[in-house]
Amino acid sequence: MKRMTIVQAINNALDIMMAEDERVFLLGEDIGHMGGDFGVTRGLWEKYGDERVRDTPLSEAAIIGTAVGAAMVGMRPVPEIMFSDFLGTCYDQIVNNAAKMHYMFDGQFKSPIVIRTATGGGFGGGPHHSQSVEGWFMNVPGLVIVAPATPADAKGLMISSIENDNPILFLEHKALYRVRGDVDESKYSTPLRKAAISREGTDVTVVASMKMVHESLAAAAELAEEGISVEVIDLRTLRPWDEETVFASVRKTGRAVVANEAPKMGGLGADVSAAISEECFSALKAPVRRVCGLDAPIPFSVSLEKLILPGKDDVKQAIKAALA
Amino acid sequence: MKRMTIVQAINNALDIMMAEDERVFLLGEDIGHMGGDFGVTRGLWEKYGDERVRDTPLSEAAIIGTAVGAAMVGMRPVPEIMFSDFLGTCYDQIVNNAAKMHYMFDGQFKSPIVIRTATGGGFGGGPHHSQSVEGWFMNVPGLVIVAPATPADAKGLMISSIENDNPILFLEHKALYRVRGDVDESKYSTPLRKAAISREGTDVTVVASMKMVHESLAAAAELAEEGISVEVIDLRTLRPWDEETVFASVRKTGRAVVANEAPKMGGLGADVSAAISEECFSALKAPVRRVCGLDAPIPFSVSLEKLILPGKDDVKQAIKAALA
Amino acid sequence: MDVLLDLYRDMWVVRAFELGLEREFKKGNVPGMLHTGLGQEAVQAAIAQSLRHTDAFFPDHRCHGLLVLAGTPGEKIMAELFGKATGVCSGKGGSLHSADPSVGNFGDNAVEGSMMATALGVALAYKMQKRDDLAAVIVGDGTSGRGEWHESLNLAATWKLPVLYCCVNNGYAISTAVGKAHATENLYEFACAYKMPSIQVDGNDIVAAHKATEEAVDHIRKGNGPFFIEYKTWRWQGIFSGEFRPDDEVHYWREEHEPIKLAQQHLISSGIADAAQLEQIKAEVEAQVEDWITFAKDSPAPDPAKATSNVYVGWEIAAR
Amino acid sequence: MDVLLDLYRDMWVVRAFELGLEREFKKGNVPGMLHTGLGQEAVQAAIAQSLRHTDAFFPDHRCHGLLVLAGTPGEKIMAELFGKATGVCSGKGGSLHSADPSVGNFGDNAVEGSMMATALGVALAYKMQKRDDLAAVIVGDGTSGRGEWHESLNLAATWKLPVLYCCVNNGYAISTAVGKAHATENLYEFACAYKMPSIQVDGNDIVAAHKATEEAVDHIRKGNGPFFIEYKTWRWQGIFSGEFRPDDEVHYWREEHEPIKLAQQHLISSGIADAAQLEQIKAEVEAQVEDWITFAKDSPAPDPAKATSNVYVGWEIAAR
Ligand SMILES: Cc1ncc(C[n+]2csc(CCOP(=O)(O)OP(=O)(O)O)c2C)c(N)n1
Ligand SMILES: Cc1ncc(C[n+]2csc(CCOP(=O)(O)OP(=O)(O)O)c2C)c(N)n1
Ligand SMILES: [Mg+2]
Ligand SMILES: [Mg+2]
Repeated sequence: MKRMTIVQAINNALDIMMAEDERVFLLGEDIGHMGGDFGVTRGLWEKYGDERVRDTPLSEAAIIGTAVGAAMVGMRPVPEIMFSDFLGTCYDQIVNNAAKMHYMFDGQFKSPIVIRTATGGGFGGGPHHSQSVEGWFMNVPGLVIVAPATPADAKGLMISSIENDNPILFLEHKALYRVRGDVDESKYSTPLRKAAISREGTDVTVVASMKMVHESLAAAAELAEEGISVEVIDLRTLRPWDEETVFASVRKTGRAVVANEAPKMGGLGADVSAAISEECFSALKAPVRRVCGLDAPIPFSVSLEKLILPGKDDVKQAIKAALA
Repeated sequence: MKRMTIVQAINNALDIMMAEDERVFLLGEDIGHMGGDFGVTRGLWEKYGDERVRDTPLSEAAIIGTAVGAAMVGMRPVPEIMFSDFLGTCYDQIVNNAAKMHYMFDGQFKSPIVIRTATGGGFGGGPHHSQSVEGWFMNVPGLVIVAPATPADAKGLMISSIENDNPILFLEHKALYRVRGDVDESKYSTPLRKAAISREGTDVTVVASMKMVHESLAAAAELAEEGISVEVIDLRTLRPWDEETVFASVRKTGRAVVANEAPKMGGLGADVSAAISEECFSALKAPVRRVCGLDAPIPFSVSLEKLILPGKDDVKQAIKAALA
Repeated sequence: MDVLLDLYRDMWVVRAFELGLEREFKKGNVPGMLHTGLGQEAVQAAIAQSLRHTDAFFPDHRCHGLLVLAGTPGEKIMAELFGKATGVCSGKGGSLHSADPSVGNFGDNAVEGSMMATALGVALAYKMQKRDDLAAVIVGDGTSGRGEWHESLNLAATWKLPVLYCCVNNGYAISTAVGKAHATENLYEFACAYKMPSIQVDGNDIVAAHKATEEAVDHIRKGNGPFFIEYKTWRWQGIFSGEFRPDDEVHYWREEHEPIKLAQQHLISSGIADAAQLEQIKAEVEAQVEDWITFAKDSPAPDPAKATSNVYVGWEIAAR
Repeated sequence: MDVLLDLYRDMWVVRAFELGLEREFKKGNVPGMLHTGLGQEAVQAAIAQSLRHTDAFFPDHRCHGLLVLAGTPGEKIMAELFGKATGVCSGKGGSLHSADPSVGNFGDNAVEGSMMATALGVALAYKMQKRDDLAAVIVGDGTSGRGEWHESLNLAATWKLPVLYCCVNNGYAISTAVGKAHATENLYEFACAYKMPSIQVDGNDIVAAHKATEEAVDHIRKGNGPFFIEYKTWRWQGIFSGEFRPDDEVHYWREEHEPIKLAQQHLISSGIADAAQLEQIKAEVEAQVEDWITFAKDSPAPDPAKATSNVYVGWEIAAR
């Protein structure tokens, strides 16, 4: 066990997989010598060289297309899109190419790529560097969305993702990059499609993802002092998400809050909330509440940004409303 | 009043707006001489010429970018993207440019564009010509999504859209293009953000869009014979959608089914269903059910496509389940 | 046997396949949309001839004949276009997505131009895997409008990837003339910006098209990086079979400069074959195509289970 | 007064603005990310000089100084970068999105390259509106990797739109050298593919940069369509202020070929000004910039109501 940040944990996972499997290679902007905008690939270029840690021009569509093509013939590419906001420039490649190929050619090709990208707000990045984009991709069959909240999960999920045969969008929340935790230095994997129960509780279930897992845990800790027992679920895989774990928890607690950073309308939380209400109808003692960003772009000014993004207090308030 | 198809109704709306307002112009692939892949712009090139009905290369990103730029300086562009599946190639322009500009420059610019596009399945178009894409855009603040189901609405909504100051994605369902209805030949507008009650009923509310409005009306007609009274709501504006009308209806009937063609997970229906369950919790006598496409791309084979897309019988079944 | 005679037969495979398909389409037996390769037989024959099974190629929407020439049994391509269980993709892909990796057919991407990026990845992988195979991508003139065009050419040139760009310039994108939509009518000029070797060739002259393709492939296999060929040609199909092009243009391409006629003249005048031999080749191919059509017609619709299979690798999706 | 003396002052506006900003950024007073225009003063001065308020320009992420030269009061730009209520966009845009339509500043799009498409639309509209104004778009060398680059150049050339492409080739995209990521190091060559007039100019030589820009603007205003200028220059800022470029390269650009020094030498040797005059200009500008910084610092944070205003035109969004 070693204390690591999420940056280091992902770096460690990439290192392990590259050492073990020649087919794994990285491509993206400034991931080589520079080690990526956030340092996630630091040291890998020195170790694995230009061919396997490949700097690209600002050609996001070609980055994804290249990854897909290489994956079709047996490679295991891990492309990086520097900020998730830029995924709009390669949306077609992800949605119409990577995610549909296996189906439309009836299984003759696979597209095992892991698209790493830095996502989320909270650092004054402004409207084009702060978005949470999972909602853009939630309605895309064939695509997997993975989003860790802890260093240990970041490593294990990255390893699982590289070993998985599906195209995966791997979301790395910028505000969590420096979060530290204990990480096993050997190779291990964390299952996809399996949520984690980050905190057990009996009064209400909070279903969260990424940074909102931490906000929810903080809310739960404070509410525990008021005698409220909150169960916090970290979805980890956002598409397809783990209905079994979520429904079991809600059936136990009878109350649910869904927390994610992106705007409420049409976001991840809509799907989770709708599914809970449909499937746990008779168990529900209160309406499912969504804690999300406001329906606006992310402004540059930090004080305004705070008003748009949801936080611990919003989770607390929703939990209290659910219990009222 | 004149009998028109949706194709003719939209054509008529464009004609009226172009005649009346010099700032309105069209651009897209083969919309001129040829009148568009589906004939929606037929005759307009002859009438308004090359400058205002502008054929473009296969440059979808530039089509939208051009529209946005022109809109910033006072024009009213109506760009066409031939098939909605191709919106992935200009996703960035729509999401990061058109939809955010008004906000990020704090009101100094507007982006009044109406992106017309043919959407939906049911004609053997295969995986890249058959998708329903509203789910790709439901989580995008600043964007408006309009989707008519009848000729009269198609005309009135197109006129409202061109007159509106926001960027609008205007979805034209291919399977509805030839649907006929009575259309007033003079200029009129149909309000945005206002759903239509397509059929009144008391037992259950069906909230539908585009082709699923017709499937739902057919289901309602058949169920009426069994003594079941179904209220069918046509959302018309999908983002932001008309909560007031929907909630009022569900509070009246106590039961709701949400019907849309795209895959269930992360689709429009998720948002509508979640919002109903949250806001009408105490009025609900049964869980809200979603009738959607299966979580797969659209296959080419017509027999397989039928299995993926939802239809009248699926709506009927969901209604019966809600009443059981 | 002379390679030109092979190529002549190949051109007839494209011609007969498309004529048969068009006939069935008009009868309502072929679902969806249809773009035919009629008029572009020499281009397709030339490309197919120069590739080998270990190469990868990305066909465009008019390449049905080429898919057969690449080595897939004709009936399996035909059945795919009919949406049948016996098709190469079990009817899930159709005309626009009929892949067959066993012969290097990587399938069309109906979002025109997007596969130009995919081809980069295949070429890069082949290079990393130390194979001397290449990735060919077949794209129309209209497709040169797409941003991926630039991203692809730039990276292929910068990374010296084994990509063969086959640009089929038939003068139009649907109804839009090349010159109306692009800064040049000679698309090989675009390649110059990337310092990529490029050539424009008469795509209706099988001898010239074949020679150019062979040279390009040879250049690439020697490790010199990408090559760009612009084939000047013309398609019979106008706008959804309607005609909108000037009469003299139609006359030139369909009569004077028609690829099969040109090939016949060449074969006969150079003494490689006589008229009777050529007639026999045509008849044989036509008969074959009719068999494929019959096979496709008689084939069953896909198994309903196919509707939901292979969405994810290894995972099932939820039923309704 | 000689235009070169104006340009000299303008270069100092860029320099002093960025130095002041960088200082405050390091102190933690400026939120978010920061890309400075240090080293590119001549390019910015030249571009600003040739445009007029009725033109449109799309600045890149290093153009803070240019925004001021365009005519927006310096304190309003500075305040925007501090995220304050008094900024041009009330603090909602920040460094990457500081628009001011009153002087033709159409704002940066931080998705690099995407505004190359937007510029087309402005140029098209101006043409349709029979104005003889133009749309200038300022993009870095790295941005030439984007597909929008091609879509934009192709359409501007085909439609003969009044677009001025100002390509600021400072040799790197973040840490990636031009030649590593592109098929050519001389990006004006890309423009040749579109038969668009283009020129490469020493972007650190204010005389040359000014002349080239004037000529290009003149060409466009006469209705001849787009023009492409590649300014060869260099930015002081390495990777997030770290240095990774070879010593001799750093020395050349920061010492020998530094734009303000070059301008000084020229002004003095040609007798346009003496050292004292130049020193005074510098001192005046520096004092001004400090005022702007003070203004920005003293300004209030944006009104909370701004967080949710102007998402839609005319419609409110839901509260939490
Ligand atoms: C990105 C994209 N835009 C538009 C279309 C619709 N479309 C299909 S074929 C075609 C014309 C293509 O022209 P070209 O590349 O010259 O091929 P041709 O049909 O002439 O062989 C268009 C516009 C598409 N499939 N993909
Ligand atoms: C589409 C896109 N990809 C990547 C980035 C991240 N990014 C910001 S600046 C930059 C480098 C741009 O290089 P260049 O255009 O040469 O400008 P310079 O910073 O050198 O002035 C990159 C990769 C971005 N903003 N947008
Ligand atoms: Mg063509
Ligand atoms: Mg640069």
